[in-house]
Amino acid sequence: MLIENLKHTLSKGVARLAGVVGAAMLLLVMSGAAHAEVPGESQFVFNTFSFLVHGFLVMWMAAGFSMLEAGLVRTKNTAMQCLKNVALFSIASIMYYLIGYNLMYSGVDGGFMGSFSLWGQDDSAAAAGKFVGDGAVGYSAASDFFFQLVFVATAASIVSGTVAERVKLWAFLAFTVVLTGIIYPIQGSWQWGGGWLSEMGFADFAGSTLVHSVGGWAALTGAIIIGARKGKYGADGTVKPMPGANLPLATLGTFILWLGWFGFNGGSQLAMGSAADAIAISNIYINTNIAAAGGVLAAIVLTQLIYKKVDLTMALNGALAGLVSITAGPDTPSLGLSAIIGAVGGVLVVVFVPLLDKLKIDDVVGAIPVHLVAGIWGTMAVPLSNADASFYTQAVGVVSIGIFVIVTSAILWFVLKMVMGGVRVSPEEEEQGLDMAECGLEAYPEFRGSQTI
Amino acid sequence: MLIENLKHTLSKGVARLAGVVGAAMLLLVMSGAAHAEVPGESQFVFNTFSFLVHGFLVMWMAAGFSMLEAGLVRTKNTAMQCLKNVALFSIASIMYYLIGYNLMYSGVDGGFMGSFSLWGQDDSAAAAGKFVGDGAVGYSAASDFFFQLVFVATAASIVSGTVAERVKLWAFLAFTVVLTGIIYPIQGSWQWGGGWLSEMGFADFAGSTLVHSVGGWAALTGAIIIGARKGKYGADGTVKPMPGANLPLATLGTFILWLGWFGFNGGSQLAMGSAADAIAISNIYINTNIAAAGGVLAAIVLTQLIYKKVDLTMALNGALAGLVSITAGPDTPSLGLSAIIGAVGGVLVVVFVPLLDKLKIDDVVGAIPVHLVAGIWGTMAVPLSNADASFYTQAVGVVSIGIFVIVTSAILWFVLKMVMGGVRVSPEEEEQGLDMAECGLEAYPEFRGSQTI
Amino acid sequence: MLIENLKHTLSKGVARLAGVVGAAMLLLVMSGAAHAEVPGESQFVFNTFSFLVHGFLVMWMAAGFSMLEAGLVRTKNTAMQCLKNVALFSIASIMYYLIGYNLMYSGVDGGFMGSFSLWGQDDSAAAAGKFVGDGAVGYSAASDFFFQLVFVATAASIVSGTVAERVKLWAFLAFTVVLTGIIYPIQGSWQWGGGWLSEMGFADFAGSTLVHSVGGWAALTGAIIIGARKGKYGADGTVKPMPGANLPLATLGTFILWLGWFGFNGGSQLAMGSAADAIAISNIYINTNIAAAGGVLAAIVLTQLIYKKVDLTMALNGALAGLVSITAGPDTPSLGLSAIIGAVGGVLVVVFVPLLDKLKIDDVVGAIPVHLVAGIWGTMAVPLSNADASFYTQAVGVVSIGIFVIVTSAILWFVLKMVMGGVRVSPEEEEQGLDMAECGLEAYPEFRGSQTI
Amino acid sequence: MKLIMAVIKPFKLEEVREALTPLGVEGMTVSEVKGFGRQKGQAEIYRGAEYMVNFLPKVKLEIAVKDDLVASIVETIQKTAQTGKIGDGKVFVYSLEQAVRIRTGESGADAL
Amino acid sequence: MKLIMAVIKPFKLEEVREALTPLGVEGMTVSEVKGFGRQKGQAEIYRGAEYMVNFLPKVKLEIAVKDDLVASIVETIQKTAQTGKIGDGKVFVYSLEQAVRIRTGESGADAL
Amino acid sequence: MKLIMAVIKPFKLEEVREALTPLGVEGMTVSEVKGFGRQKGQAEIYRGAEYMVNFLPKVKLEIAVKDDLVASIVETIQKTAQTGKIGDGKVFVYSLEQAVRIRTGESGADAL
Ligand SMILES: Nc1ncnc2c1ncn2[C@@H]1O[C@H](COP(=O)(O)OP(=O)(O)O)[C@@H](O)[C@H]1O
Ligand SMILES: Nc1ncnc2c1ncn2[C@@H]1O[C@H](COP(=O)(O)OP(=O)(O)O)[C@@H](O)[C@H]1O
Ligand SMILES: Nc1ncnc2c1ncn2[C@@H]1O[C@H](COP(=O)(O)OP(=O)(O)O)[C@@H](O)[C@H]1O
Repeated sequence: MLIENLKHTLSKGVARLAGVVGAAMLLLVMSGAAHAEVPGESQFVFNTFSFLVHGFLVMWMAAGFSMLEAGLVRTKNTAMQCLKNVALFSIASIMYYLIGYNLMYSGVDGGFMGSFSLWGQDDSAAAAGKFVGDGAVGYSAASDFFFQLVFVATAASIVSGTVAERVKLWAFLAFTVVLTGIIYPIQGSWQWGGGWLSEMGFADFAGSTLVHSVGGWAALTGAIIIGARKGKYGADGTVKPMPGANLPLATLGTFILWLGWFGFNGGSQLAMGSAADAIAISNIYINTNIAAAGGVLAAIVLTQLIYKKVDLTMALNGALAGLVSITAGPDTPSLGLSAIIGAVGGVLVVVFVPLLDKLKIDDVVGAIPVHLVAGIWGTMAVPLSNADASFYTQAVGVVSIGIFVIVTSAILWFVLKMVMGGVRVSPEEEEQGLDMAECGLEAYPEFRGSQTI
Repeated sequence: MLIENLKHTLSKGVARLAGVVGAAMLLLVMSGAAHAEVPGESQFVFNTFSFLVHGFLVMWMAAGFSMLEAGLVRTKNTAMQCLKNVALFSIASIMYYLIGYNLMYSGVDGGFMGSFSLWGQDDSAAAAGKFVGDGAVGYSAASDFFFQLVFVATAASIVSGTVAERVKLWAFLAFTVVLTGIIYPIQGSWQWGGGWLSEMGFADFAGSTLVHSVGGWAALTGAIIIGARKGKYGADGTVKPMPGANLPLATLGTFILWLGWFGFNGGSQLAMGSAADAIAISNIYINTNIAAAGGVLAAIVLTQLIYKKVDLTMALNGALAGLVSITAGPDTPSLGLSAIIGAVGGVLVVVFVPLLDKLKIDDVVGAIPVHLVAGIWGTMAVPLSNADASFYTQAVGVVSIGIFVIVTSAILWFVLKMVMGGVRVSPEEEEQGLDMAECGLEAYPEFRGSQTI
Repeated sequence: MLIENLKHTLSKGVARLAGVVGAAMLLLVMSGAAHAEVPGESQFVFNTFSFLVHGFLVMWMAAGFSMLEAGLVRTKNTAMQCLKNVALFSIASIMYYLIGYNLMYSGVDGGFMGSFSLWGQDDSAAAAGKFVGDGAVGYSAASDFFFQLVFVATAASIVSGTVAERVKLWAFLAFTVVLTGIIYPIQGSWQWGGGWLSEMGFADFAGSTLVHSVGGWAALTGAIIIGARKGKYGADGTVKPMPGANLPLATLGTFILWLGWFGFNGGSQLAMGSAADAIAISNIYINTNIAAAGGVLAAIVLTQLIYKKVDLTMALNGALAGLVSITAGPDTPSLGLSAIIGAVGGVLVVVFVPLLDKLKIDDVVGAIPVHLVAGIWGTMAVPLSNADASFYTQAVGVVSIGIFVIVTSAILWFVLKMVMGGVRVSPEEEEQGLDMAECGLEAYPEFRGSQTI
Repeated sequence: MKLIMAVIKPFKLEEVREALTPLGVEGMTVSEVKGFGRQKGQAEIYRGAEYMVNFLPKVKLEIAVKDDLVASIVETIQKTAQTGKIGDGKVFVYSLEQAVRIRTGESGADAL
Repeated sequence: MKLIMAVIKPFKLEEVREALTPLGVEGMTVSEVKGFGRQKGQAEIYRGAEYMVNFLPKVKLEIAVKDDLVASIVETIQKTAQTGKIGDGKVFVYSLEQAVRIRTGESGADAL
Repeated sequence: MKLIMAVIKPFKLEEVREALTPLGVEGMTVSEVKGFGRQKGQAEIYRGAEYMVNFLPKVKLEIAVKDDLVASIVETIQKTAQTGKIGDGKVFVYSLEQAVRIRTGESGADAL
C-alpha cells in the first residue's frame, strides 16, 4: 500500500522527483518490514487533509504579502496596496479555475502546456472505491485544486510589491489576469505538470523557481518597463529612500509568510498517508524553519557590520529570502545545511537591495532580491544535497523559465501600455498618492503624514 | 461503517440534511465497492481533529472581526472596539457553557428549544469502545462543543460592528450575555438542534441564516433603537462620512475572516472520517474561496463603474458578503455557480451600504449588508443547486428567525434602556470618543488625529 | 495497541504524568472493549500531524508576542521590538538545534541535564516498521523537535517584553543565546526530559512553570538588574505612565496568542493516535479557551470596579494570564474549574501590575504578572483537579526552577554588563528611542508622534 | 494687514470656517495643537496608574486679513466657536508687515 | 528682526530649504498644517458617500532673520516654492521684538 | 501684550510648563514641529541607503502674556529648557494687538 502510494506520488509528479527521493530512500530501508498498516481510505483522508491544512496556510500568505507590502509603502499608497492584494487573490482564484489548472496539469505529457478548459472535479476513482494505488488519485480532486490555486496567487503578490506606488490599478489587475491564467500555468506545466523540464530531471520541490522566481522575473520586467518612482533616483546617482510607513505591519506580514511557508513546503510533499510521508513533511518543516532563521541572522549580522545599525526591513527580507532559498529542496538537506542555504539567501538580500538601487531598478519592497535572486540560489543549491539533481539541469530550468517569463511579461506590459494608454499613473497622481488618485480614500485618514518631513 | 457514520451524521443533524446530500449521493455511488476501510477509531480521531482544526480557524475569526472593526471605526473609538470584541468572545465562551449549548442541542426533538442546563462532556460511548455507528457519537464531545461555541461568538461580533462608536460598553455586554446565552441558542435549536425548522426541511449548511442573519437582525434592531451617530446624517439628508481610521487593519481583518471561513464552512460537514467526507469538505473549501473572490470582484467592478474609483472598504465587504452568501450551501453548487452566488453578494453590498444611509440606519462597518442581506440571499440561493431545498421552506426559515430575533432583541434593548438608564453614551462622550470616555485610554496615544480636519 | 501507545507516552514523559492521568483513567474504562482499531502506522501519522499542526500554532505565537509588544511600547521603540522578536525566534531555532534539544532530552535519566550534542533526527524505529509500542517512538523525530523548539522561543519572547525600551539589542540577543541554548533546556530536562523533578512527581502539563515562569523569572531578574526606564518613577514615588502606542496591534497579538495556545496546550498531549488522546486534546482545547475567557472577564470587572473605567490593556493581559494559569494542567479540571483558574489569573494581573510599579520594577508589557505570577498560580492549582499532584511537589518545582533561573540569568546579565560595557543604552539613546539609536530607522516614519505631549 | 490666530475646540472648525466665508475670508491655515489653560485635562488610566493628560486637543487657525475685516472676523470667531464651556479657546491678533502670494508673486493685501 | 512665515506645498520643502542655505538662513522651524484657500479640496468617496476634503496638506515654515535678509529670503521662497498652479501658498512677514538662544542665553540677532 | 513663542526639545516640555506656572502663566498652546538649525539631523539607513533626516522633532510653545511678565518668562524658559547641548531651541517675542477669550468675549489682558 505504501509502495503503491509512493508510486502514485511518483507518477503524478515525476516533476517533483527530487522531493520524493528522501522519502524513497527511507522507504527502501522500511520495505523489509510489515508496515503497510494505513488503510487506503485512511490514506486518502490523510492526503486530502494535508492538502487542506497546508493549503489554508498558503492561502494565509495572501494576508502576509498584503501586510508586508502595506507596511513597506508610504501612507499615501497603502490602501491601494491592500486593494491590489485582495483583488489579485480573487483574480487568481477565478482565472485558475477558468484556464490555469488544466493548462498546467491536463495532458501535458512531457510537452509545453496542457489544455485550455475549465477545471472540474473528478473524484470517480474514489467513488469507485479506489482510494490509493493503481488507477486511484489518492486525494480529493478539490483539495489538490485548492492547494495548487493558492500557489498561483503567491506569484502575483510578488509583482504587486515591486511595482507599488506607481502602477495603475487596472493595468496591474489586467497583468494579473494573464499572469495567473496563462504565464504561470504554462511554465508550471513544464515541471509540475509533467512537461519537458520534469522529464529532463529538473528539481524544484515547492517552487523556488516555479513560483518565486517567476514572480521575481515578472516583477523585474515590470520595474524596468514601468520605471522608478518619481524622485527616487537623483540625476547625480543619489538614492532617495522612501521609508515604509508602518514597520510593525511589515513584521506581521513576515511572520504570516513564515507560518504560511510550512504549508507551502510541507504540503508540497503531496501526501501524508504513510509514516514515510509524515516523516518527510516533518523534516521539511524544520528545514524550512531553520532556513528562515539563518536568513534573519545573516541579514542582521551583515547590516550591523556594514551600517553599524541593524536594519529591520533587511531582517524581514532576510527571513523571506531564507524561506525562498530552501523552497526548491526542503526535503533533502540536513538541518545544518538548511541553515546555511537560508543564510546565504539573507546575505544575497543585503547585497542585492542596494545593488538594484545602483542600477536604478526601483523595487519598493525588495521582492526581486527575495524572490528572484534567492529563488535562483535555492534552485542551484538543490544538487548540494540531492544526488538526483544536477547543476546543469537546474540551470536549464532557471534560464528557460526566466526567458519565458521575461519575454511574455514584457510583451504583456507593452500591450497594456498601448491598450490602456500607459500602465503608470500621472506624476501628479503619484505625488498625491494612489489612494486618493485611484481609490478616493485614505488608508489612515486621521493620522496626518507628510512624505516630505 | 461508513454508512453507519453517515446515518449518525444524519440523525444528529436532520437539521443539516441539505448539506449532507452531496456526500450522500457520492456515497450511493460508492456503496458497491469495498471501501469501508477507515477503522472506527480512526474515524473518531479524524472527525475530532476536523472539529478542532476547523474550530480553531473559526475562533481566529474573532481576531478578524476585531481588526475589521478596529480599522473601520475612528481613532477615538478604536480601543473600545477592541475591548468589546475580546469581551464578547469571552462572554460567549462562558454563556454557551452555562446555558447555550444544551438550550440548543439537548432534547429539542422537533420543538422550539432544548433544556436549561450546564453543558458537560459525555464521552461514554467512546469509552465503551463505540466510536462510530449505532449508539456512538463519532467524535469527542468537547470537540463538538468547541466547534459550536466559536460559532456563537460570530453572531455577537456582527452586532458589535454595527452599533460601534455610540453604544455603552456595559449595555452591549449585557446584550451579548442574552444573545449568546439565549437568543442564538433558541433559534439555533430550531434547525441544528433538530427542531421544527429542520423537520420542515430547511437547509442552512453552515449558517447564512442561523449565524449571520441572526447577527444581522440583532444589529439592525440595535442600529434603529440606538440611533445614528451624532452628526452622521444632516437634517437635509446629507450623509457625513466618518472614514475608518486604519484600512490596513480592516484588510487584515478581512483576510483573517476569509481564512477562518474555511473552518466555518468546511468544519460544518461535521465529519471527516471517510473519503466521502473528505471530498465534501474539499469541495466546500473551493466553493467558499471562489464565492469570496466573486464578491470582491463584483464590488470592485461596481464601485469603479458607479464612482469612477474603487472603494477598498467595499471590496473588503464584498469578500465577506461573498462568504456569507455561500455559507448556507457551500456543499452543493458547482465552482462556477459558487462564484456567481458570491458575486451577487458583492453587488448587494455595494447597493445596500448607501441605501441604509438613505434610510438613516447607521451601520458603522457595513455588517447589515454583509451579514443580513447577503445571509438572506445565500439562504434563498440554496435551492438553485440543492434539490432537497425549496424556496418556500427557505423563506419560512428566514422570516421566522428574522421575526424571532427582531422581537427578542428589541425587547432586550428596551429593557436595557430602562435598567441601565440608556444604552447610549452621552453626546459629550460620543464627541470625545468612547476610548477616553469608557476606557480612559487611547488606542494610538501618540498619533494625534483630529476627527475634524 | 492503545495501551502500548499510552505506555510509550508514559515512558517518554513520566514528566507529564499528571497530564496523562485523565486519558489514563478514561483508558481504564475503555480497556474492556475491543477498541484498538487505529493501525500503528495511522497512529504514527496522527501523532506526527498533531505535532505539526499544534507546532505551527505555537510558532505563530512568535507573531503574537511581536504584535503585543510592538503595540505596548512607545512609537520610538517599536521597530526595535519587532526586530528583537524576529531575531530571538531565529536564535532559538538555531541554538535549540546546536545545543538545546539534546541538553534537554538526551540521556537525562532522572538527573540534572542531558548531553551536549547536536540534534539529529533518528527515525530508525519507524523505518524498521515499528510505529508505536515497544521500541517505537510513535511520531517522526522532526515533528517532535519542531514542537519542542517553538516552545523555547516563547520563553525568550517573555523577557523581551519586560526589558523593552532600554536594553541594548546585542546584549539582549546574547542573553537569548544562553537562555535558549542552556538555561531553558537544563531546567526543562528536570521535568520533560525525565529528570529529578519528574521523578518526584511534579506536574506541569504544558509549561506554566517550565516555559512561562522561566521566562517570567528571567524577565524579573532582567528588569531589576537593568533598572526602570528613565523617567518612569519619580523620586516622590509617582509613576509616569508611558502608554503603548498602538493598542489594536496589542489586541491582535493577544488573539494570536490565544489561538496559538490551542497548539501549546493541545499539542502537549504529545499524541493523537487514539480516541482517548483525541478526547483528551478536545478537553484541553475547551479548558484552555474558557480559562482565557475567565481571565478577560475578571480583569474587565475588576478594573471597572477599581478605576470606574475598563482598561483594555488589562483585559488583554487578563486573557494571557488566564491562559498561563491553565497551562500547568489543562487536561484534568472541569470546564467550570478551568474558568475559575483563569479568572484568578486575571485578578492577579490587575493586582500585580500596579504592585510592580510600587516596587519600581518596570515591566513594559506586564509580562511578569502574566507569565510569572499566573504561571506560579497555575502550577499550584494543579492539585485542585489532579489527584496525582501534590502542593508540596508543585512548590518544590516552582521554587527550584525559580532559583535556578534567577541565579543563572543574574550571572548572565552581569557577565554581559562587563563584557559589553553595559546592557543598557545611554540615556540620550533612550530619550531618542531605540529605533533611531540602534536600528537607524523609524517604525512609523510618517506619523509624527511625540512622547511628551 | 493683520494676522488673526485663533485656538478653538476641534469640532467647531467646520462651523467657524463656514461662518467666515461670507465675511470674505478666502483662505486660512489650520494646525492641530494641544492646549493648556483653565480647562484641566482628563484623567487617563494606563495599566493601573492614573495620570492627567494636561494638554487637550485644539485646532489653531491662522488667517491673514486686511485691517478693515479684523473686527468682524474676530467677533464671528468668538461667537461661532463659543460653547460657553471652559476651554473654548482664544483669539489673538497681531500685525503683519508683508504678505506674498507664491503662485503669482503679488504682494500686500492683494496676496490674501 | 523679522519672522518670516511661509505656507508651501509639502514636496517643495526640501528644495526651499536648500535654496535658503546660501542666503545665510541657519535655522527654521517647520510644521505640518492644513490649508484652505482658492484651491479646493478633493472629493473622496467612503462607502458610497462622496464628500469634500476641504483642507489640503501644506507645510509651514517659520524663519527668524535679521532685517536685511528679509527681502532676499521672501523672494527666494516665492521663486522656489512656485509651481504656478493654484495652492502654492503664501509668505507672511512680521516683526520680532526679541530672540533668545536657549543653549547660550544670547539674545537679539546673535541668537538666530 | 506679547506673544512668546519658544521652540524647545520635546522632553523639556513638562519641566518648562511646571516652571512657568508659579510665574502666573495660565495657558499656552503647544504644537509639534520639526526644527532645522545648527544641530544637524541624524543619519538613518533604509534598505541599504543612508540618508540624513535634517529635521529634528521639537515642541513649539505659544504663550500670550501681559507685557510685564515677558522678561521673567523668557528667562525661565531659557533656563529650564537649557541642556547646554546644541539644539536646545529658541525663544521669540512679538507684539500682540488684541486677545479675546472665546468663552466670555473678554478682551485684552483679561482674556489671557
Ligand atoms: N496665555 C495663553 N497663551 C496661548 N494660548 C492660550 C493661553 N491661554 C489659553 N490658551 C489656549 O486657549 C485654550 C483654552 O483656554 P482655557 O483657559 O482652557 O479656557 P477658556 O479660554 O475657556 O478660559 C487653551 O487650551 C490654550 O490652547
Ligand atoms: N488669508 C490667509 N491666511 C492664512 N493662510 C492662507 C490665507 N490664504 C491662503 N492661505 C494658505 O495658503 C494656501 C494656498 O492658498 P490658495 O488660495 O489655495 O492658493 P494661491 O495662494 O495659489 O492662490 C492655503 O492652502 C492656505 O494654507
Ligand atoms: N532662524 C530660526 N528661525 C526659526 N527657528 C529656528 C531658527 N534657528 C533655529 N531655530 C529652531 O531652533 C532649534 C534649535 O536650533 P539649533 O541651531 O539646532 O541649536 P542651538 O539653538 O542650540 O544653536 C532648531 O531645531 C529650530 O527649530
